[in-house]
Amino acid sequence: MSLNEILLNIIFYALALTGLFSSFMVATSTNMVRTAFSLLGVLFSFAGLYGLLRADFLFAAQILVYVGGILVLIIFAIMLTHKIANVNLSNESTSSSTVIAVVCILFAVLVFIALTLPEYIKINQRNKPLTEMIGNNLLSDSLLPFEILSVLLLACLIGAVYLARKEVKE
Amino acid sequence: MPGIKTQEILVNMGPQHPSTHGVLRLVIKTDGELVTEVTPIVGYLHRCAEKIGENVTYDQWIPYTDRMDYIAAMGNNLGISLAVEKLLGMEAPPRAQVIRVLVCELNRVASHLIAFGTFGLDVGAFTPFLYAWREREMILNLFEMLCGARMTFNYIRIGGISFDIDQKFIDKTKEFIEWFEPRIKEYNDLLTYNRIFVERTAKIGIISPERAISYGLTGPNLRASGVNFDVRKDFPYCGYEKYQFNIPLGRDVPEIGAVTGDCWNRYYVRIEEMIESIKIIKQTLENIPAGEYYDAPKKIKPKAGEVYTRIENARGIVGFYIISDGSEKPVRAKVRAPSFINLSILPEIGKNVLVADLIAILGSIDIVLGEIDR
Amino acid sequence: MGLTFKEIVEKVKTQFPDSIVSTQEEVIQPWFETKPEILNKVCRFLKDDIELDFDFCESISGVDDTKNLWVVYHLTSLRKKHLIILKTKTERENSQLPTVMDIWKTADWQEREIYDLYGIKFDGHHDLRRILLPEDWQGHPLRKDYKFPEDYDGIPLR
Amino acid sequence: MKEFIEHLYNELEFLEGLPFIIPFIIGSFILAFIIINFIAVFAGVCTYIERKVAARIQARVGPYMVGPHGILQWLADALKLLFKEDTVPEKADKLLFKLAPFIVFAGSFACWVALPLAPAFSPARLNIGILYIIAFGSSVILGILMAGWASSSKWALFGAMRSAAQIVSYEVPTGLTILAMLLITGTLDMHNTIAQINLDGTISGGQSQGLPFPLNYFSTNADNFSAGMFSWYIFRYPPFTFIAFIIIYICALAETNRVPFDIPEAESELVSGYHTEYSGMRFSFFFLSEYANMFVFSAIITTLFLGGWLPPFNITGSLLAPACGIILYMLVKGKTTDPANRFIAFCTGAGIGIFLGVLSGDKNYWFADYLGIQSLRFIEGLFWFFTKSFGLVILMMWLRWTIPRYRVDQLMELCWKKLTPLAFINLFCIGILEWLYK
Repeated sequence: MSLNEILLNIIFYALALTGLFSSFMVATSTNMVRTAFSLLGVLFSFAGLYGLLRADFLFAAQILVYVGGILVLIIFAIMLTHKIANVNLSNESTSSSTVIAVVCILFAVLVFIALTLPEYIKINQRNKPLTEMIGNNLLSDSLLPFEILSVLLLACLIGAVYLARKEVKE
Repeated sequence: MPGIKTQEILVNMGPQHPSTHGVLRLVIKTDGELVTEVTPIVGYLHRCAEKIGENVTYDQWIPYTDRMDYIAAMGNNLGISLAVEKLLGMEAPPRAQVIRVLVCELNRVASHLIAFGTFGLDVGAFTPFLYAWREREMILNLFEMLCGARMTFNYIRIGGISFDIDQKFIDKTKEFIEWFEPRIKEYNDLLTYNRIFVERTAKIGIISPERAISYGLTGPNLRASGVNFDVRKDFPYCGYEKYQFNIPLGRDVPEIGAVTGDCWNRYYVRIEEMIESIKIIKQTLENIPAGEYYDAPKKIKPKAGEVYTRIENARGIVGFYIISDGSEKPVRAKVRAPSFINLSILPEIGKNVLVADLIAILGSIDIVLGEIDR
Repeated sequence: MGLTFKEIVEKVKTQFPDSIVSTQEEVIQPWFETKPEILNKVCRFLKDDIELDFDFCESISGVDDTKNLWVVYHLTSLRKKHLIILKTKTERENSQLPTVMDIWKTADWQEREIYDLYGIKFDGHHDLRRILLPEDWQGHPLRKDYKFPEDYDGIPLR
Repeated sequence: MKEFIEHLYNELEFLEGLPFIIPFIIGSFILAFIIINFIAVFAGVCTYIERKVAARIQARVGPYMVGPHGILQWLADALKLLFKEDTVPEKADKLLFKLAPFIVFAGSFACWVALPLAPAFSPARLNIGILYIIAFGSSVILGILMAGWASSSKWALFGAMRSAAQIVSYEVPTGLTILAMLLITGTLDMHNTIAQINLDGTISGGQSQGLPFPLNYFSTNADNFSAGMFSWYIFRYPPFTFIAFIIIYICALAETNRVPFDIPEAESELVSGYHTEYSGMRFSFFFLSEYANMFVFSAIITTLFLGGWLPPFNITGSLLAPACGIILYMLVKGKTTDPANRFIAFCTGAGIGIFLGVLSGDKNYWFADYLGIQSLRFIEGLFWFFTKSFGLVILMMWLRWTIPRYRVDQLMELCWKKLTPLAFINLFCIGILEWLYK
């Protein structure tokens, strides 16, 4: 193993551990806002993993969409719908047996997938940006699912606007 | 929506807060950015001025009146002096009368400059404040020349004024007017017709004339609602009837979207009042009669009786209600403080506005906490 | 233009024959005293009558003449440009007066101030709290028999 | 950056035998250290300039005591902040409270890495450059939300909510405008954006060919470096590129929380917004990141619109500009005492000079090549890049001290009802034009 690979391994394990630890915090923290901020760690470490796989576009998109968009919305929702003036905001529902069962099943599925995959998908040392490939793919092979998703999102948006309007009328 | 509840937060704005213009505390209930209720809590600067008034002689109380509306202290001096003069049944010499008008109007300009500057500050424009400060500094220099004090003058006394003015003062005042007149246009360019400023202030905190009268608003706040009432015109004192000046009133300005009685009009009435004050100052400078400037009895000991006088100060009507029992000290010395009464409308118009609007409204009312708490 | 003091008093007298306790004309600024029980009605009349039209309550002051507590109303008509001084008195102990808040909104804070400094309770006032002094202050300082306290919440004041 | 270290690695003999990764890591750390310190110093100098600009606008003198003309004031301020007590509110969420400033700072620090500062030099040349900058720029919001919430102060919370809502909203028109410009540039690589501008104003990497008449007339110089002002992307499709420039500049003001969009820290309403409870060094991190962000946005605009490190005009123009300016200044000097008029005269003169220079069709290179020293290009590029970006930063300061503040709903209205549709239309028009000229 060359020094280069060792370094990459170190970075990989560091990112993976951060991701795991943050995920653990997300699951166990009783403070809702802290949970949301732990999610930040998860998303960032996954973005790092994408970066390590040289999927640069995914890396940026992960941060842009999940960190800059969705996570902010989650935190907003938490802050707006709870007693934001009260710092001791907590998540009372601790893990029950069903949750543990579901988590165990999901984990088993993951292990199964990991074991049954024929081999590690080789990361070719591309220097070509991934953006073009993704773009071409989105507008050719995956066009239909992409458009269906867009329509779904549009429906969500309209629904959200409708719900928000109703409140104003009252 | 029934499912989602947003919580109302109770926020203490003040006593230490950048935009409360002193030690004012506003307890505001907010629903998100919306203010649903505002309760002003005053009294942090209470210095028992009225109680002190009952324990000192008439002369000795004048410096205390300085400390009420410390931004426009000349008017307070004038008010108490006029009240006691009325009790004594005397009048100040003509020269003193003219000089009183002169300094009061200068002080009104200085006070409106502060109102203009701090209002800009409240809506986020920092620079006009310093421009206002620059011009006000010149007026304060004039006052310093006059009586040595820059804010708490103790200049207008019972029976006249404490120091005569000289030619140098007149020249300097003329110099100031020459400098100041073009500045108004500068203010208008910089702030008054600035689009963001107009959007922030027009149609915000509208006070209807009926409501303004009912709440006892006076001064620019009342006139911005379109009510033509100015003590200087309607119940003249100190010879104000001799001077030519207009009473600026609030009005609808469709070009920019301002309506009578909104924050923009309250602001703009002050700008126009500065122009009118400058007119009066020019007229006083033209003919200052020669003669005595101070003529009071050795011992100020009015007969038993009571008197209520009012004058138009920068923030509205300052009334002095003095009851004498024939001794050297008044039995009751009550001040009608315009800021105190103007502020009482805030809970009414500060409802269901955004936090930023509340600040704009508070700024447009232009209060002085020294006067509210006395 | 406006009405004189005599005319105003005359109008009030015809409306409420026994409302006026006394009038003082031989002073610098004439005033009349009214009974506290019908103060509210008199004020309402002063405001609503077209000729009187006292729409502007300029100042409400408390006065202590060591025997009684007085409340003095300085009323102005912005349209008619005339003014009137109206007084009413109450006992030192259990002093009570009707509020005029429903007639002039400005009475809200001014009455609170009088309550704060003189201890006169205004019946019907919606929010009669101290305004200038701290809420837990003892006594009403502008009364002539007020004793200056030695301390406030354990803080020596002298 | 990597190329630079590679170059050193090959040149320096004592590094032989070491695997390349070690000098690469060390070099990266050194670079990171330099950049962090540079940001700190840059922000410090910015505060000094901001105060001087403010003072000039407000008829004051400004800082004057520390150093000649107060030039070291920022250092004194920094020292003061260093020695201030680092207070943490009793009811605060201690961990998040302490973490927040670093997240905010890390966000804006990360953006600096991808900026194309000079020809063949940006700290990290990423082929997703601009996407990367936007992504990390948006992560600043989280730090702000964290700060606001952890402070356990209502004012801070208000400020944080406002700030987050504002930044998220304004990212929409920003993104659309950048998208429109990307249609023209055809690359996400910030470095390539500039490098691909050809000598005749065409773009080699992307799709655009030449400039529309009559702009192409002025831009026929012999080298990328003296391609002239009109090869910049802002002059590509007037007026749409102008509109794009204005939209993105407004958005930059909003995203960096500057006046007239400084509602998150509106001192007359929210005391100081999300950093109300912070003091000492932690406060200064917010401060640093604000100025760093201002520069990052200006740099993006510079790169996308103002030709990055390219000089605005050729040698004739650059010599004629000050010359004409001084001549006109001297002519006017005797007639007016108003410094503003004199300044206007100088600017007019400079403008005439530039125009003459452009008209002359001078084929000469600018300063560096004129002297025949190629390596000077690096410094020259740096100079132009910083001049342009800094010009935009100073414009932000100028605006700050001139206009009042928007209200929160007006700000949202401006974003969603005006800027976003305009950006959409603009995107559409630029797309059509790009398709026509392809």
